[in-house]
Amino acid sequence: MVPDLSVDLAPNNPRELRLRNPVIAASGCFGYGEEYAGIIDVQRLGAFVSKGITPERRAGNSMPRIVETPAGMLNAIGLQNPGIRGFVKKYPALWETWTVPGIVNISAESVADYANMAAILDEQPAIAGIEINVSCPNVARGGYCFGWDPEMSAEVTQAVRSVTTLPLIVKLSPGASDIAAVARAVEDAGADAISLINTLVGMAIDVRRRKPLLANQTGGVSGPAIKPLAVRMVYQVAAAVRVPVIGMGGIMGLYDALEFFLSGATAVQIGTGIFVDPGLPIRLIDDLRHWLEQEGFSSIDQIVGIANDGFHLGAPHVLTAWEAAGV
Amino acid sequence: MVPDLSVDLAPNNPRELRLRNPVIAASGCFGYGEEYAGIIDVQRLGAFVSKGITPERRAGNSMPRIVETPAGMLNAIGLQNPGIRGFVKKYPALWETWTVPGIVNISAESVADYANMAAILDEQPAIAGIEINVSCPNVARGGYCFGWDPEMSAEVTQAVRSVTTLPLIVKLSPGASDIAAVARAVEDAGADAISLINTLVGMAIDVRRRKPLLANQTGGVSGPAIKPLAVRMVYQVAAAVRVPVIGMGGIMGLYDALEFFLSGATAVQIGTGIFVDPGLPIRLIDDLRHWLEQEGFSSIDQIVGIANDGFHLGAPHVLTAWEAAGV
Amino acid sequence: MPAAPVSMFGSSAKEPDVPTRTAGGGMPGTSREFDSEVLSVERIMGDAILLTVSAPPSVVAHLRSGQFFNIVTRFSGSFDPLLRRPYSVYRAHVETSSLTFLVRAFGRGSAWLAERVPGDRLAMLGPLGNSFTIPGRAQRLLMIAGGVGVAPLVMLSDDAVNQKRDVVFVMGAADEAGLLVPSELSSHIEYVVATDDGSRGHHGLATEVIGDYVPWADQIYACGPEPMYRTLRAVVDPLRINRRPRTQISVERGMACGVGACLGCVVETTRGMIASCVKGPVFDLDQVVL
Amino acid sequence: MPAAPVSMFGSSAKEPDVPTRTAGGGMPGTSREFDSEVLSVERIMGDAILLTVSAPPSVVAHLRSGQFFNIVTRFSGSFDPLLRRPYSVYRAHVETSSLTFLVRAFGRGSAWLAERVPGDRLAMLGPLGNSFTIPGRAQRLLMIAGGVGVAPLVMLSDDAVNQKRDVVFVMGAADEAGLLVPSELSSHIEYVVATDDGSRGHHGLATEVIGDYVPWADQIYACGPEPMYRTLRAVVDPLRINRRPRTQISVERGMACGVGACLGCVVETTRGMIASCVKGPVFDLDQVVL
Ligand SMILES: Cc1cc2nc3c(=O)[nH]c(=O)nc-3n(C[C@H](O)[C@H](O)[C@H](O)COP(=O)(O)OP(=O)(O)OC[C@H]3O[C@@H](n4cnc5c(N)ncnc54)[C@H](O)[C@@H]3O)c2cc1C
Ligand SMILES: Cc1cc2nc3c(=O)[nH]c(=O)nc-3n(C[C@H](O)[C@H](O)[C@H](O)COP(=O)(O)OP(=O)(O)OC[C@H]3O[C@@H](n4cnc5c(N)ncnc54)[C@H](O)[C@@H]3O)c2cc1C
Ligand SMILES: Cc1cc2nc3c(=O)[nH]c(=O)nc-3n(C[C@H](O)[C@H](O)[C@H](O)COP(=O)(O)O)c2cc1C
Ligand SMILES: Cc1cc2nc3c(=O)[nH]c(=O)nc-3n(C[C@H](O)[C@H](O)[C@H](O)COP(=O)(O)O)c2cc1C
Ligand code: FES
Ligand code: FES
Repeated sequence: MVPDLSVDLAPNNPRELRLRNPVIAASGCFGYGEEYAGIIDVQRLGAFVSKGITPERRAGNSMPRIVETPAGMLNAIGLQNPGIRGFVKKYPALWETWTVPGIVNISAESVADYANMAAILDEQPAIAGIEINVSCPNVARGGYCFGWDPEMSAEVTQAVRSVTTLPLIVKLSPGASDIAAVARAVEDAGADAISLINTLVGMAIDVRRRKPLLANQTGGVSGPAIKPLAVRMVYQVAAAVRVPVIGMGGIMGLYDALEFFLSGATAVQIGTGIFVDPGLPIRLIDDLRHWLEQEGFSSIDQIVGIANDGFHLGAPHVLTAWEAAGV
Repeated sequence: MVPDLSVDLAPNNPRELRLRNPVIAASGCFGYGEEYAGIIDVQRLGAFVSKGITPERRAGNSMPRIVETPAGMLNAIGLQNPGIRGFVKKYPALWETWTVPGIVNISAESVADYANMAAILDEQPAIAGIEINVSCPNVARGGYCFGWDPEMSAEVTQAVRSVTTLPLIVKLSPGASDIAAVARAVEDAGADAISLINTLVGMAIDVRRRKPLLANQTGGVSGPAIKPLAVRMVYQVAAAVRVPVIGMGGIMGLYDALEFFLSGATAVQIGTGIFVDPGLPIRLIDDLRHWLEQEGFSSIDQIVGIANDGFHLGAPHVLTAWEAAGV
Repeated sequence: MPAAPVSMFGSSAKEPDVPTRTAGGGMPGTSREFDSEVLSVERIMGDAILLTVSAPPSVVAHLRSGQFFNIVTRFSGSFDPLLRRPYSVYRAHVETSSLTFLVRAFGRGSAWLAERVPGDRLAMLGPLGNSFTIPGRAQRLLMIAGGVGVAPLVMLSDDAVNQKRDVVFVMGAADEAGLLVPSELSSHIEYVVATDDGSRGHHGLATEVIGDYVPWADQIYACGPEPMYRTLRAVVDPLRINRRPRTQISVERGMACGVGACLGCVVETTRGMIASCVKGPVFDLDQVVL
Repeated sequence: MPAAPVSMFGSSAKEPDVPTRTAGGGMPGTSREFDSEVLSVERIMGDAILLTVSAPPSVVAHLRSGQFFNIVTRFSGSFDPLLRRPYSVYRAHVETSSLTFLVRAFGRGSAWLAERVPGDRLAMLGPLGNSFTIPGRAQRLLMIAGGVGVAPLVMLSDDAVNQKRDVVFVMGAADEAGLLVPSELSSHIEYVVATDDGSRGHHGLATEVIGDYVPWADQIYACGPEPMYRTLRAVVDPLRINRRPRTQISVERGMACGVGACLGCVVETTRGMIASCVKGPVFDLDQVVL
């Protein structure tokens, strides 16, 4: 029997977010779905997430915007995008002609702006769901990142929830010290699902020019380098909430994806991996089905979280040693 | 003229922490100084930091304790060490016969335990300084990590400061959302210097056994993978404090070390890099001198922080875009 | 010795139980991703190589000068260096269904490429980007190459000669060893060289010798480092009449995706921030903010 | 084309302006870190290779069976895979000042090693660890190898034959192809084999054929996967008299440093948690908690 790969990412929402398979192209790494059209069969994806949309159109940051780092990369694109109005003028109509679900990622600097964008999206056709990017500075709180604080994250979630019935994914920031607390807060505030992790704030110095390599000083680290951090946070969050968790961070192949599923992710997103290996997401769908069959599972649900038996909050050099005979 | 590599890591402390060069072997990666004796010329190092010492002796965690990750590694040694009493019985006497300064790294689960250890060390000969590892769970606060919170970090620092005049380095945890706030707090509490970053909490799943690979579930991520995060935090902290900053995280060669110096580090530590390339720290001393000479600098001080013109707090996908002609 | 059942290296391992392809390898046939075989590696221009690889006939047939390929420059068991590197096509060979790239061994990726031997496999993505164009009425073409920037101009000059245009090809390099040997260019081309150390040709920059050719030229093409374009503009602009001749340049930007999805490779133009991997790498110099 | 002055790949680059050595290369002469040259690569035991590399005479001369080297298994421009891999010495050749390792191509590091060709350079750290010992009064030696665990026992058996001891060498593998060919062992050795699929020798595990030899043996040596040691203990213990013969095993642990500094490779013993890279990899089976 061919294993069932379908998943529902919004089981509590009557509008549902049912995907044929749990492989999603991540925000900022797949444009608006058309960029990879000539290269892979986009319609076979479980879903894709748009580049982050903002209230107004943005030209993005100065160059350079990307730097390679060990087994990873730093980006500071600066959310170059046509703005919510530019977005709705073009993409909903295009997406309507497709079978693959399109999710819209939104970023803003105030709670009201998040809600305004969500209200606009609620009226559009062919939008499968909204992903709220809370890794943004809250101008009302002096630029402190929404996603580092449970209350501010919940506030955004609630505001968006109150203006739309669309499936709502909240995408957490790995900069939060206690990411499980943020996850619980946004679940309580009405998130249908939680996705993580966004990039981590990093920097690289140009030794020759003696200043930061990125024009924007800092950027977000993604790729294989961050995988162990992402797996830990997904494991930790999955142990803390009941809504579906969507895992990402450094997925480059089947075994990486399985680490996330076994940790408790219902679906996975792929970002940097697509840049490096565009065929990866489609191959992953086939490899997942093959692996489930080989291991005797009849559906992807059966492996979600089976490596997760609760998370022990702790720092790296914890004092939970197993005391043996001596040293 | 041969450039001057010497640095003082405790300019505010009469006991001083003067090093002949700014290259230090990091805690947990260099044993107690004797392990690498047959392999490199340990006495040429600027200093070395001992494995983390705890109030009681510890057998450490079950195996496996290490896992390789992309361009990095995860460790969960669990602080296997002879305890403070076992330590003082053996090492101060040994270190007294050496010219290289030895710094003792201490870990504990309560403020009182930190202070007790520091009081014992204060009386020992041949101890050049104490490095406080605040990446430990505070049992009095339900296991929440000392280092994630400015106040708890300051409390530990103050308690240690009050019992010893030894040069005091506080080693920050990268798990803090606002690491600059922690840095300012420990500076105010009497730290002579600040070192960072410790490892980040990560996890890897054994897909075959369907459980976490490390017996301890989580471990600390180190190595090149974390370098962009470490450089960012060093840059950020150096912009926030006046005491010397000691940078580390993924240093594998001259250019990596220069990224930290230019960001504002007065000295660097090398951990994982020593495992992979034991000759690295000694080679780095020579390469640093050579590079300074070639670039026309007469001392290492002249390059500290020259790439740092203030840190802009912000999340990776910040809304600080430079608005150009349009999109 | 055989691994203990609990082994440390599991998580970063390639999956051994499932059929896999080379990292970066794609579905053959369905896309611009393909695996190619290294056919030959030849030293050229001092520290560079000419790397010839197999490619599907359909790819080779439709290739245009200025287009490039994003190549994985690491062992398939490694994720570092992570990103593909873009390389312009130096020559396409329809007869042997192969492509030649000119790679200067400089950093991590190019050094890895320079170590390849015939028989090795490479993961390719391409052709990517737009291309140089030869306007129908442009008979006299001036091409200016800086270092390995010569690569796409070699293919362009081949095309131009085939189309019976007149080509003056100016190349600048650090020293004589860094110059392209004349035998690599069609004998119908006038080849002018400049070296920083004066070891051959003009002692100085390539842009210092083009003054005489600008009024002659109907169209200019350039490929080299960014400062060369600024100098070029300063030299050419005062010599232009009615903004003629125009100059097509190929810009170099760090890239992640190569297909317009990441917006990491943009060029600031008079029309805004444009992805150089899709709407470039070839731009009209007048439209680029340098 | 030449890099723009602001290039994206600066931070992860190797420093080009300063004299460097291969990643992992050390100060020659002052340490156990050295660069060696690959002298030959030969297929053996199905998917394994015999990798012979140059080594300083002083290293080769004092080497003992059971010792190992930590080898960098990546291109010098890459940091992934990061950690060195430990490999036991299969044979040391004093005449040619070289060492042979037996490497099974399995994961990322070993696959990279298996791709090496003569002339390539490898960064070595070693010799590391303790070694097997042959007690003076032990005349009859039983050796039990599981798969590539055969490596250190080959060197040990050479030594034993040189010291005129009697050796029974039992090897188990998945199938006939995975067995060591008898010509690799001294002709003075009695060689007994077992295969999981019965394609040669005993149909089953190596530990199933040793019953007859245990009472004969003065000392037992084993190297193989951890489950083999548990079985071995179960088989040998009931046959022992006064806790004789004793068994020396070589354990496999993931390693980071190889010198006792990280405590990542410990073995739980009756005396506590012991670093297997310094106080091992050879332990008395009685002292190990399995
Ligand atoms: C559209 C396009 C076409 C290209 N075509 C070619 C081509 O045909 N041939 C070719 O060789 N390259 C070409 N490049 C450049 C190529 O993609 C790589 O950037 C180059 O090979 C260096 O990569 P690396 O991995 O070796 O160096 P990295 O390890 O990425 O860089 C190491 C360091 O070297 C510096 N650096 C890199 N390259 C140079 C250089 N050439 N001169 C001076 N400093 C440098 C960087 O600033 C960095 O600090 C092209 C780039 C683009 C965008
Ligand atoms: C003291 C010591 C001596 C050693 N001597 C030798 C030796 O002489 N020859 C030798 O080939 N190896 C030897 N090893 C093992 C060697 O160090 C590596 O672990 C091995 O080559 C696999 O590394 P890798 O990078 O190829 O695999 P990795 O990429 O690190 O591992 C990939 C996956 O394969 C699994 N795996 C790794 N190796 C095996 C295996 N052999 N069988 C089944 N699964 C495996 C791991 O669990 C992991 O999931 C020794 C180890 C130690 C500690
Ligand atoms: C170039 C780039 C742009 C990104 N843009 C966005 C964005 O606009 N909104 C967002 O929520 N995440 C964005 N991300 C984060 C990714 O969606 C993803 O969370 C992160 O890269 C980790 O996954 P990965 O390691 O698979 O790339 C971006 C990442 C990259 C690399
Ligand atoms: C195996 C291992 C053990 C460590 N033990 C300690 C420790 O006991 N105390 C401490 O403060 N840091 C410890 N660290 C953290 C390092 O000192 C260092 O902060 C970190 O590894 C980042 O530097 P690196 O990337 O150069 O390794 C340990 C790191 C490793 C890899
Ligand atoms: S490289 Fe991604 S948009 Fe050009
Ligand atoms: S490998 Fe580090 S102590 Fe053994």
